[in-house]
Amino acid sequence: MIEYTRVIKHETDRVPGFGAEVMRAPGCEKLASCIQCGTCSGVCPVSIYMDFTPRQIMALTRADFKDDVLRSRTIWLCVSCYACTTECPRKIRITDIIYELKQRAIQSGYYPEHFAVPVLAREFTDMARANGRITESLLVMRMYLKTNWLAALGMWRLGLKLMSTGRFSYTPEKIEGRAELEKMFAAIDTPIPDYSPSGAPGEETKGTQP
Amino acid sequence: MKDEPEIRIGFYVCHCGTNIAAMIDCQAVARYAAQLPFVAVSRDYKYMCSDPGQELIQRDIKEHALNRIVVASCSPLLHEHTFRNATEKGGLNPYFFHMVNLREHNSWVHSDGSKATAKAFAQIRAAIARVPHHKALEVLQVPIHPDVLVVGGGIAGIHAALTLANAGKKVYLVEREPTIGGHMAKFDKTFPTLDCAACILTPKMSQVKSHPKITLWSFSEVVKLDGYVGNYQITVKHKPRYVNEDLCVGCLECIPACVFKTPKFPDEFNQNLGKRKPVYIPFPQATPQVVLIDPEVCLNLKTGKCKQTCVEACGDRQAIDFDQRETFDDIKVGNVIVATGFKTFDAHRIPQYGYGAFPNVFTSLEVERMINTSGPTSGAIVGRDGKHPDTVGFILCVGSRDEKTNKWCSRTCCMHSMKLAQLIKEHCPRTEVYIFYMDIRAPGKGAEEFYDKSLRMGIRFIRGRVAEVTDWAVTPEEEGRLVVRCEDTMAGFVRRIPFDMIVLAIGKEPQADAQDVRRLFNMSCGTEGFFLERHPKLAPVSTFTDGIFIAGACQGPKDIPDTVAQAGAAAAEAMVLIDQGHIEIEPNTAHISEVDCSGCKSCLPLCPYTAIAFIETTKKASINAALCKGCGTCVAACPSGSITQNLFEDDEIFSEIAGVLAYE
Amino acid sequence: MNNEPFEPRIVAFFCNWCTYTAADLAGVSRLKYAPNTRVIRVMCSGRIDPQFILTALAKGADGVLIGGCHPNDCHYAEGNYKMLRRFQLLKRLLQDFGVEESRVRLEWISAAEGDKVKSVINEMTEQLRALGPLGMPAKFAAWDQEVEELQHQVDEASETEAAHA
Amino acid sequence: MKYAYFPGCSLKGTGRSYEESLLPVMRILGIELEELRDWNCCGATAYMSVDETKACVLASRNLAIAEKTGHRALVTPCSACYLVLNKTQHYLKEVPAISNGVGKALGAVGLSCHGAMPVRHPLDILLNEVGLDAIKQKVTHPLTGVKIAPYYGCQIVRPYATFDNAYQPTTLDRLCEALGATVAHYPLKTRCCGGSLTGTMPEPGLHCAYQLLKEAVKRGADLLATVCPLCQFNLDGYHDQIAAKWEPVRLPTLYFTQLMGLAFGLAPTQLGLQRHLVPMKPLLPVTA
Repeated sequence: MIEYTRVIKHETDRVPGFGAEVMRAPGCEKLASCIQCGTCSGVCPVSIYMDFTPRQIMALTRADFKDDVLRSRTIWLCVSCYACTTECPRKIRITDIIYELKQRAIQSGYYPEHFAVPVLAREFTDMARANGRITESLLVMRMYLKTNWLAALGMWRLGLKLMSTGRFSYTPEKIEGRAELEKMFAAIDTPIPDYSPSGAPGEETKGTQP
Repeated sequence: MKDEPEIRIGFYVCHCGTNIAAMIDCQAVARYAAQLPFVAVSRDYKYMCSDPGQELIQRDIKEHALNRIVVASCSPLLHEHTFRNATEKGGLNPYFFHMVNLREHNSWVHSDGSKATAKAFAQIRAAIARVPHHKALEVLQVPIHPDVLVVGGGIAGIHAALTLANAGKKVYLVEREPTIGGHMAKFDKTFPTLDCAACILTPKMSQVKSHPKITLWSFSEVVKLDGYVGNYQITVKHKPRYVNEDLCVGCLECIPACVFKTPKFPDEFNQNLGKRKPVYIPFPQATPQVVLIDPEVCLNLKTGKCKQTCVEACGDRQAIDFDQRETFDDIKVGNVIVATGFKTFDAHRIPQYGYGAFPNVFTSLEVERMINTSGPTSGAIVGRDGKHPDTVGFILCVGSRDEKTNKWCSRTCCMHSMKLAQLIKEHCPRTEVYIFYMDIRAPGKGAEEFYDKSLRMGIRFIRGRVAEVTDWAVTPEEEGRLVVRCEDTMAGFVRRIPFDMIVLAIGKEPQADAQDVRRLFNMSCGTEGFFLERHPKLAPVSTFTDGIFIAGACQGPKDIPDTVAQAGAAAAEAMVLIDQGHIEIEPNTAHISEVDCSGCKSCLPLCPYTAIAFIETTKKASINAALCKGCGTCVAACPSGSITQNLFEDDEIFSEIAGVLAYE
Repeated sequence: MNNEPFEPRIVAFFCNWCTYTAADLAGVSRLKYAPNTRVIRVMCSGRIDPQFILTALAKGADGVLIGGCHPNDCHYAEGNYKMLRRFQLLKRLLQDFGVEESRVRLEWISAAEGDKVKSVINEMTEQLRALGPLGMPAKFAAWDQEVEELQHQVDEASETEAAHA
Repeated sequence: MKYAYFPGCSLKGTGRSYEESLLPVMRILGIELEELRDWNCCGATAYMSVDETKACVLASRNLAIAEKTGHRALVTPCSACYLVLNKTQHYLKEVPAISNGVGKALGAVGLSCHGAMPVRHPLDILLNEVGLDAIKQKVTHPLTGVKIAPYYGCQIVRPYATFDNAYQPTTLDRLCEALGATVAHYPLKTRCCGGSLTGTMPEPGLHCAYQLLKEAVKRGADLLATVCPLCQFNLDGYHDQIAAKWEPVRLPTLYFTQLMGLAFGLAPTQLGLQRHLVPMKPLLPVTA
């Protein structure tokens, strides 16, 4: 018996409006003019590790295949090197679109439990918010503990070297204005960022509607 | 208006199918107009510009004794003429008509029906307030000088000049390079038929030179244009070529005689791939067959110290003239055809593709010269390292379809690259040729077949825009070669392919001085910098200035067949005016009421056409209607209000202002 | 005034060759912009008499937009410069009248810049919405009334004078 | 010349040798860097993946503090900080949704940010304000005979940098030449070092670092010059793992400021060179 490896996608696999929603986020509006030329994939330094190439992510997003996009490994592999954004002939800010997709994936829990990238991102934001600064050594330790503490064991040699060269910090860096920072965040605490989708998609008039 | 009969306005609002009616309630507009002062008839109709629509106006004029017509439809730039004609056919002076732009300025640009309809009310109220002030005007007629100036001697200019000359019209053809022929003269073969460019072009070039009706001025530029349609005065500058064109017989004996024994200066015609001497002819079939001397490198012109062996070789023909200076000619023509062509994209602007950094990266035009048997390599494809490439990669859309450089498609780089690829395959069938493309654009006669032929010849097509050309090797076979990195979007993975030669299919741009040329000939440019046609579909070779036509790639990228078709069209448009013998011009000129003029002379310096004269005997200003072009600047500036502009009288505009504001 | 937002009325004078054509282009390109502007076509921005602008404001416009060709691009060589000179003088006058600077605007818009027509009109509409109505007609009415009252006083005074005589 | 200075978290941790070399070198050239009072994390790329507005809030608190100093520009040596602070400036101008949120957050603590303070990289200051001639004058121990692979990394040239070409940057090349060194042709000068992936997804992350090192070795470079703490860490810290997975490509990676310090005659320990895991002593005759 031969198992099938390709699937036929049905309209029910799409989440209509997903692409349009992504395009309303800052920096993402130009996705509509993607011509699928593949420059982004060609310049991407980590594309070989991706399940979908960046170009395919653009196509899937625009076509509303929310599940495939948010479950894809590609978005977590993006290292924010901005090569795609700089080279895109349509000036699409691909890196910013990937950020947007990461945010959506984190908000709706679309990633494996011990997946390091989102865990690091979460730990990073928690530490930045609590202390005002990042202490890399402690951040990485926390990430390993939450994802794969065995891996941390594998890093002991590097850790020791960092300690011996004075690059490993044992105590967290903290700013004085922590209360001030918390007050700032509290002022805008909303679970999901609101990009106020004004009007129907494709509506060009801004603020002139009744 | 006192002695005139009672004003009776006919008002018509056009649905334009659904173009207007879908956004604006046309029936409500007609009802609104019906109750405005002086309106005798108010109707809405599906298509006012159609014959029945125009007949409706004519019938109403008779049946309802109308004496003013207002049509609310599209832009006056499109159909004002149509409705003026209808008004005239109905028995009224055509200038008793006024038009309201409900489509371009309203229904197409708004998305709220009730607000659009309210705006329409204001627009038509203005027109209905304005039109009673309209006066009967006579059309002005201007004679057309029968001669034509053609600017640019590429295939477009050559074809336009020959068409006109064969019809018996006198033509001046001005070309700024030392020879006519343009880009086409550099091509080896032409797609999709692969006929040799020189074989089809050079006969036309020599026809130009020998045609009794054509004056060919090469190495010359238009520096000044005055006048108006039918009566242009033009100044042409002839640059010194240090060779007397009338005395040179094109024997070329001066070239081997030059004190520089070997050619050592970059040869522009061969894209700097070859070398030439200070005294040279761009290419063997150059027209006119006259040599020229490059003052930048000629020993005699630079230092004054040279044995002048060229003069010796010329002998008693005495064609070489080191004292030659710029000269000027003044001519009069009725029409001008601008065919100034394009510039190729500078591949240095995309450093990722390594042009200038890696010796074996070439532009498509360089390869075009290389593959030409009379070119710098006598037809051989060789890299700058002297080796014949086993693998050649063509990168398409270099400087095209890219928002960081040029947004537009070059329209020819797919076909051009396929042509070069086929020629390389023909020259050396073992060569592996790849074409990296985003979309293959092969419209037009024979083009799809040409694409199919390329595929069958084994040219490999990879759909993906190349990310980078690099000398970063990761496998042994990549060492020392140029590696293309790109996503093969059809296969769905990123590939690295090593090449011996990369060819960049460079895009087309407006000429570097397109803005100066545009100002010189009073034309407009589109956002991308190509000259703007009057209407993209219906007036593709006309400009907004009467008597100035455009043809070829100066209007936008195009291939040779389209260029020749446009050149023929431009010649035909010029001939229409010439054979009419005169042109009717809009009577929107200004005139001065002598009684009211205080003789303050404020208006005199304002007129760019020196149409206003001060009459010493009466101490009053006076406008020459033949010179006035109807801008109205003097009208706005006249302190005594004694200048009036037809069609734009103060009363008319004031009532329009009141009209647009009368509706809440 | 009910709860509807204030909708400013803008009178626009566009030159035939550049800005009017650009507005046509905006239409052909189906760009969407605020419906608050009414366009009056002139052949050249040089034809625009400052009186046109003042009349528009006096008759109830909340703003006036003037569109001409870019410098050096005038179809009539330099009409746009002539307009610019007048415009600078007019701005001072309007300042004295207490008319905010953003109510009268001069823009160079070439025949190719349909998108600029859209952005300028939208921007100006927003600005004028924020500024609120200009209300010149009411002011003129008040001024007229003042003059009438003065005239009345003068008439009365001369009548009494006449009676005394 | 005096500038406001934003070191960023790395320069207080794993990248402290960057700061240790930056400050004395700048002082020698007459530039004073005044550290922002109580600065906080810039937000970095990690925060961008969670919440863009909040990332911009973090960055804009720093910008607000910097604006209060009245200095002509804010100098930040870390590429990520440079990118995030610049990106925030752009977003504050271009994206109302974000500038409103930031305005609200800053307003809650009585701060404000006008987005008017230029954020610049020390390399930009050195090339465009100080000038190569002034730098050459301070060179007492030219790096003659040292072949350097100039490595810019991603975020100082993309996408917001204006001081160098995004595709073919040359500022670092010219600086190295001014120090007397030879510059290797290095086609990977703007390719990513692996960024934070070296920690989260080691294989792809280290593969990036491996490729960079391998090409530098192949091009005959003695060392890599870098401008970013994360690049330095990735290229310096993982040689064991790289050797285990692929092949040994041991090459030291120095901050450009350390190279300048050496050329200016400072001792290696004054420049934090002892903190690096791949020693560079045998390579640099001047430091002997």
